[in-house]
Amino acid sequence: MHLVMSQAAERGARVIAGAALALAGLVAVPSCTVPSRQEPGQATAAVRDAVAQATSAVETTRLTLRLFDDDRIPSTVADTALLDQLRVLDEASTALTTLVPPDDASAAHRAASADAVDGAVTSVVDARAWVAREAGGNLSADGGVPTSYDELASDLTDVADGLGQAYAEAGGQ
Amino acid sequence: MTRAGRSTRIVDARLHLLSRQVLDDHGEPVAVVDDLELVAPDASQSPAPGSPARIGAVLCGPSLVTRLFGGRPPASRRARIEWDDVERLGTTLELRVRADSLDVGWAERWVRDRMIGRIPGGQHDPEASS
Amino acid sequence: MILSDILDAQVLGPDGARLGFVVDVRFEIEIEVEERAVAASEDEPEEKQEEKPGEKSEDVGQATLVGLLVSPRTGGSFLGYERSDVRSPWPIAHWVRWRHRGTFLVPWEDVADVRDGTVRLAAGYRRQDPGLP
Amino acid sequence: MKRILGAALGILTAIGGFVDIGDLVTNAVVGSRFGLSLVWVVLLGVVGICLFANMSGRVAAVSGRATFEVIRERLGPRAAGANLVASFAINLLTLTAEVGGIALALHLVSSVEPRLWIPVAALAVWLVLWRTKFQIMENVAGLLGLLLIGFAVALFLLGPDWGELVRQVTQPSVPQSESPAVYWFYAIALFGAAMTPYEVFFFSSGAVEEGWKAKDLAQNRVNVLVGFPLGGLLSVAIAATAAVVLLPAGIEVSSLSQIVLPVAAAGGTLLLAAVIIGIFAATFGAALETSLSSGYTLAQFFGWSWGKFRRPARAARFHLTLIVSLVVAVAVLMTSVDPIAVTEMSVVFSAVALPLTYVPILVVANDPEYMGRHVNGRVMNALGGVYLVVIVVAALAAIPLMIATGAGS
Repeated sequence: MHLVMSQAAERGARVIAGAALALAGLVAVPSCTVPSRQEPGQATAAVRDAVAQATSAVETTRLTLRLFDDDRIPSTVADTALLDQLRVLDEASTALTTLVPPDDASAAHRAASADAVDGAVTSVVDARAWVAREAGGNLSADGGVPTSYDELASDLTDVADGLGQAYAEAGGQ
Repeated sequence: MTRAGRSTRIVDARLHLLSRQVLDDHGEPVAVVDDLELVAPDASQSPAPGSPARIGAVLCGPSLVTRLFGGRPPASRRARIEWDDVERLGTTLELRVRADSLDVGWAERWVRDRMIGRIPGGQHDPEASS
Repeated sequence: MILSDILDAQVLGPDGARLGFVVDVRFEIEIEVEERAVAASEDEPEEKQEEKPGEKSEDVGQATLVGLLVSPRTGGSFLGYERSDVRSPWPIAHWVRWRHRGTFLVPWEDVADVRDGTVRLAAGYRRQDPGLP
Repeated sequence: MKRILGAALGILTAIGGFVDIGDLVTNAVVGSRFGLSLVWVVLLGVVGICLFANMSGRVAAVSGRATFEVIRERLGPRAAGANLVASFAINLLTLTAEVGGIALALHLVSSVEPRLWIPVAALAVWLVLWRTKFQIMENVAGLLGLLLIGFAVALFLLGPDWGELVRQVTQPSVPQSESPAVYWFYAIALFGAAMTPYEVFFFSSGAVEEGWKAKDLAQNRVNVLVGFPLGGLLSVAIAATAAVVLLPAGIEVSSLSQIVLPVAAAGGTLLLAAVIIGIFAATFGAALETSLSSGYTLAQFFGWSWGKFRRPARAARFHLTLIVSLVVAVAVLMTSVDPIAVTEMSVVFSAVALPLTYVPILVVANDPEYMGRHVNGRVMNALGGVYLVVIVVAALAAIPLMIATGAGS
């Protein structure tokens, strides 16, 4: 605290400089994306983090679709929620693609997880198209969009299972 | 019924004057006391050490910069409020004049006349019933 | 001269000994008070026991420089505890007071010289009680 | 009703502190990751902010001095200047987040890209600051913000296992999936949000705007005791709905759209609509609170004329500050930065701002020159002292924890 004013000029300047430094340090702190890690154990942990993120996105999608199918949320909210999940999946996918696996085991984990995340992206994109069509869009079955909620739901269950498996292989419980 | 009297009060500059809010005669904030100018009793010159001295003016604005970062403002650049304009001393310094009549109010007036006053509604009274 | 020429300056005795720093500067201000009778109907009866700002019209007169407050330890102070009789909250008040033990008041007449952030006191300078009346 | 309206200042202040856009999401993140094991922090924060907001409101009512005037007067230009830099940074970061948050809330109901809403939101905020009477502003934003009560309603409709929830609250523990450092990072983020300095700047300046006097001290108490506990309640309700619906599904909250899903699951479209209006009003109110706070702090530090009760031309530099702050916020948002990530940065500045804000309030609340016979009592001082220690510890721990945990990721 600043009760002592003899070296006050110095100190005041130091406090301000400290705040500026803190800000600079903070900007340097990476946001919540998973950085590429080098140690084998760390690489596998990074894969796990990314898969957990993707799982959360898929679960959010399932919940959103269920609520939309029950007429509990309007299409705008569903659309925004799904769009946000695509962003999360994008982050997870970036984390996986930028990771440099240090050994064969983590390379295998990464490849399996990347496939599972890709599958998740496809499902969420489908889900969004389905929501758009239910809301009165011009998409038909010819556009490759699933026609029923049940079809989508079972799709998502498969994707979630795939992610669960990738997570388990990478040492998660 | 009125009673008049004369008394004196002892104040310490840092405790009771510096960094206190200065209000004009309508209670509108004008500035903060950033420094004080000391003069000899006849107000003509700077007092010699040890010989009688009094407060000639309250300094604001540029004096804050020099108090923060050292140095001293040249006498010509000081934003002054004459001590004679001070009417009351409490948790604030109350003046007997309007903010608009003071030199230290130039920045406020500049922003008012060039910017805020020109935006439609700048003279609108928010407390009016409309 | 401006106040910050003196404030925070180092204080030297007549022999050049370091005595401390100027932590504050004391003034005596002339006040002309004009008290008016208070209207009987106040919104809160207890308020009458207090000094109400509106009841008095003061007029601040000349402010004469009385002396310098010199603290041997630190160049400054604060939070308004030193020299007043406010004692709470206890830990902060106590700490500030402890930092400022040994503070004394030197009359302005006993100042010989002020230059470049240093105040030199005249021979035979007086040390007075720093308490505010 | 009149009582509630009389407490509008406290309610709006608390909404800005507890359920602004950053905290809406943080609360849900906490619920979805830690269940209710951090509710004790919210309680701690509610008591702390009640204590200091009460003091700052009392100082403002009795002496007419708002909090940053007191800070400047007691700490002098340098320490107060350091506080100004930190507080202003917090204000600006939060304001940026809120303007983005208004756009996010509008995105939820319109599917129009948030970037297009941002200038509209900023303009709307400015128009309210420019034209509207202070009391109307706080009543509308405060009362509509109360629609967030929908989260509490949703919690009841969800019919959770109350025994389990109570157990999580009363016997808090770090979940196995999380590290203690992350747990404590979120504890400090929640505490910092509850005690964030712009609340007392806004509350005390609002008291001056409303012209409180010593006889209005009862009103001060009502505002504090209604507003902040209500804010805390909303914050816990949001965490609880996330804990009940999202935690079991393995969902980690990262966006605003996720936090309304439990509400829809419990109450359907109608409750959802109420909550979205509440979110809109709360972020809008927080934008008003933070932009005004940036004007209040700057004007009070430099002694400029300030206040919404004056004609804008009679507080020219104050209104110029509001305009510049909003322009900066929009400019920052146009770089596509995530508004919610922006608020996390403000935790760092709290380390400087919290102690330098609350020490002067405590000291001046004891000064008879300001307070006359309304100085603090012993209990108030004892509690205030304890909280100062907590504040300093939290402030010091904030930055290392933030770096160690990568901001809780």
